[in-house]
Amino acid sequence: MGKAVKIVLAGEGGQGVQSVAEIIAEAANEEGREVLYIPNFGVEQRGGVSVAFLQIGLEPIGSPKFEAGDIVVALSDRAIARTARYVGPKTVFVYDAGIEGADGCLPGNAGRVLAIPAIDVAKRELHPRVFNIVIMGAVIEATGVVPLAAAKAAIGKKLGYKFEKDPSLRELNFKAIDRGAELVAGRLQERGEP
Amino acid sequence: MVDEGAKLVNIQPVMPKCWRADTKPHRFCPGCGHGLVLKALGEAVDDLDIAGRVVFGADIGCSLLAWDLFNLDSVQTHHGRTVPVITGLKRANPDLIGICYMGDGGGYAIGAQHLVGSAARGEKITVILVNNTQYGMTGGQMAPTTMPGQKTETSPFGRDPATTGAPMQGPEMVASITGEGAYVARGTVFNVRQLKGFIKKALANQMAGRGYSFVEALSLCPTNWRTDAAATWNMVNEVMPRYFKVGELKVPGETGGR
Amino acid sequence: MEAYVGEYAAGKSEVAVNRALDLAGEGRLVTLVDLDIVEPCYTLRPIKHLLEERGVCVLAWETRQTVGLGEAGTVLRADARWALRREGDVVLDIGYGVEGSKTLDLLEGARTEENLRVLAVLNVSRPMTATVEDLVEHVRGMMPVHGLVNNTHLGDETTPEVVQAGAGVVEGAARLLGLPVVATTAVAEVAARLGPRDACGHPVRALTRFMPRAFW
Amino acid sequence: MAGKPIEGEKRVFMTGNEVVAYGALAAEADIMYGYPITPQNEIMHYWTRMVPKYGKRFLQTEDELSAGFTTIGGVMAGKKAFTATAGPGNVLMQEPMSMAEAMRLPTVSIVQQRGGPSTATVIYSQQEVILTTMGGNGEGLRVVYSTATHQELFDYTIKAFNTAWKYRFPTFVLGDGYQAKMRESLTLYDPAGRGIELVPPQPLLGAPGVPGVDRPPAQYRNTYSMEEELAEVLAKNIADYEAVSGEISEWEESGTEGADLVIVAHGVVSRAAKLAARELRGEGIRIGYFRPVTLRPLPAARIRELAARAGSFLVVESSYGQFTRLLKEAAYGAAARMIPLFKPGVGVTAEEIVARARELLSWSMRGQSS
Repeated sequence: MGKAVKIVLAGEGGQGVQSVAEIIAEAANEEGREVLYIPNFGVEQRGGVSVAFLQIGLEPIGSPKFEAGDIVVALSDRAIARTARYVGPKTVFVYDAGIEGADGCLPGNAGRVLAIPAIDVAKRELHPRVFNIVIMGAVIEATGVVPLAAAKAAIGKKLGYKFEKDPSLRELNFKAIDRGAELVAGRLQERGEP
Repeated sequence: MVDEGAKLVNIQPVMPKCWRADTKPHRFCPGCGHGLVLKALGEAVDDLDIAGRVVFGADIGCSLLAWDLFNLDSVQTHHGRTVPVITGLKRANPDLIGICYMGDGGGYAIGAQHLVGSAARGEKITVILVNNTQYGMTGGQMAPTTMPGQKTETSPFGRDPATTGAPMQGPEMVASITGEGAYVARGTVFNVRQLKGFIKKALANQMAGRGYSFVEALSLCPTNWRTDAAATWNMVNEVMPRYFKVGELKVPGETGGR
Repeated sequence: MEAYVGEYAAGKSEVAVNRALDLAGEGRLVTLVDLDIVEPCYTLRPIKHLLEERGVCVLAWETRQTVGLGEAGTVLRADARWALRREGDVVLDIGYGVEGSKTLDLLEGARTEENLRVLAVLNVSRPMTATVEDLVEHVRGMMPVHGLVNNTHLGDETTPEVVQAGAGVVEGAARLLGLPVVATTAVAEVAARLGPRDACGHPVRALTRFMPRAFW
Repeated sequence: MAGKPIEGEKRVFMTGNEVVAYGALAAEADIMYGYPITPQNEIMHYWTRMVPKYGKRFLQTEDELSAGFTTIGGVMAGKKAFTATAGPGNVLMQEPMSMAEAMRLPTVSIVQQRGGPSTATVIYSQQEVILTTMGGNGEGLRVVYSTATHQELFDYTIKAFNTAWKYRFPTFVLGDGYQAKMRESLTLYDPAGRGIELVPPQPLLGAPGVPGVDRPPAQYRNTYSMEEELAEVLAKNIADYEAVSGEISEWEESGTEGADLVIVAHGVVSRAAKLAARELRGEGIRIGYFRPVTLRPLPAARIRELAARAGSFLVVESSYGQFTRLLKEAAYGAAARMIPLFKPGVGVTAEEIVARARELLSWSMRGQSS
């Protein structure tokens, strides 16, 4: 592989973007990948848009900062605006189809723009709380940074104590990953390979 | 045998055991109050027999002249930072007995945050703050303790409380922000025996690990007050007590203080 | 016994040092006392040995004997306190300060000593003491004062004209204050051109400059 | 109380602030003093969580002046004491560190640089280079390690304690907000397992015995009366510093042999510089990479050698020439030009460096052909 895959995840506080980034990062680390993860910080960490920056590759990661993400995921209207600066001609820009008024503010320079009904799917088919896991499935499918199984193992590690109390949660989360992956599967001609 | 007359001639002032003979005579101005406070402190250290455990911290200003006055481990710093230096030392090695010796400028102005912070946290240290109503070593400028109407180099027409505030009530402040185990008192060089008692109780309080201990000592600065002997004593005995009440403000185990 | 008082950088020390040397030159027993306790950066310390070689007894700290001069060090010597009890002539170099000649309170017997004359050294070239009114107010703030010294100068740029103009202003102040002008002082070259008396008739004293060598 | 915090070696994935806390633990630090400021807070957070388990101590002070001066008290008591700060806190920290310099005290400070001037951003910069290397009213007699990776944060936190206690100069680990907050993997280890000997601390005050009876009193001051007295103390400290500068200074370089252009960076920016140099070399371009690890003392001799041979240094930094100033001083008289790529207060990517280097290379090609 050449360069690391660069991922930007952004959403409102409570949407769980940092958890998603953390689980992907830990899964990749377990898989022996080089990982650099910066949770957003700064004044925005209180009440602002939460942004996670992830780089995953086979060689040590260079600068923590990058100009354009390979995939940029925005989960709210404010997140769309906030992440516009990380979008370049090669970027796959993913946003939730349920965001009202998203059409007017989508980045015009993205390589691909993809709306996925993650919120809707989570609400109707699964549980609103696993919305972020659906997103995680989509990101993993789109980037291929880790196998889905590794992501499931990482979730198991992180939420194991909850799964033990309520084994149905395990199924719910794993299903959410798979559904997320399905949402983007086949919709991207080429994807970053690890 | 030496005859009676010669004996009289050779009488020397008694020096506390924990003073260093080879750095005497000390370098304070004639009539300075520091010597009295430091003698009270030295005798308190002797009485408690703690020379092997004490670390003496001196601040800048005239108090720095005491950096090599004692036969005690000593460190001199500046701007009220003696309090955090001794705090850090005490936190790192609680077996030591930490003494901060400083002036009213360092304690109540430029280093006031250290006094407030350490008192509020109840550091197990002893702070002895000498109040001589102005900045001595820098040439007699106005201090937080300067009294209304008092002329200094920076209040040449007398301190005006309307624009520069009233004399700082240090022990009162410390008493109000410290917890149960604190010992707070204000002594005066006019009554060295009482002052020594306060300092001893303050050190004993630290040794018992009860809490913060703070003694303000009303002191003399004839050099910057430009006072002769009579006027100097009048200042510390009559004028200063109008603004600064002498006595114990907080004694562990006693409610309400005195 | 003479005490020289005056504003910051009025030239008190220069006048006092020269006075002490003049008296010593006459074979008299002279003690010079350093009482600059506010901003003692120009003090007698560095030239103490030089003055002692010329027969003046100097009561001043030497820098190496002090501690903490980083913060200026208003350290009064114990023997200075008893200076007025000494035999012979005593010349006091008193620092400036808001309490003016109250510094004399630090000396035992200063307020009862009949022979002590307090002389205000005035430099009309200093902005805060430039007019008759300024001088009157300035000297009144330092009372008691027994006489005035016109030490008007502009450092190396001093000319006889500058000194003469100063003499006029000091004379005006002296009349309002009811005090005598004891002398006009000037560096030797200027003093030579002024002659034995200035335009107002004050005796002229020649000065040798020492203080530029006396920093810390 | 638990045994060793780190047994053997352990691969972990964590934030830089966590790494520092573990590094201090591995170095057998005894006590931390600190005051909250972003982005170093988690060093305190993790340290305080480990305190009871490993018998360590912590004090939250009233400000950074106090954090620095209590650290001074801690080392004088003979404990491995450290503090951490950033930005405006680092400004206040310079007053105690001046005293540490004056008294030759082995304090260890971690600095996680944030944007400046003033409170600016809490995110990142390399704008505390001059402050950390030369801050205070002294001569910069201190050691500053500028780290680039989490592995280095761990390695140099351990090393900082050893350097401080061995040479008795205040020692700093200069990180930044990126390093503080980002996560990456590294190997934690027990220093003994790698043959690293920890320098034991010694009490400066409160040593056994009654002063004046069993031993002379230990007396320290930071004030002198005479110029000469001060000059003597300074001359000794400066001579000591000069004498050990060579053995303390460290650097990293690659491809400098025969390279006309050398990319020079420090800290986290050196990651991008290294990558950029590698990419260009992959295309057959002769380009060097140089990175001082110690900003004080700088590897001045090596910098001079390189500057005498190379045509240009492309100096990349997240500040407006602070690092370049240090380089220029070291390289004074050498021929190399110092070409800036300054991005004060923001990160630098490898792509930007590559682009700038290509620009320079094409100019020099044109220069040769005309």
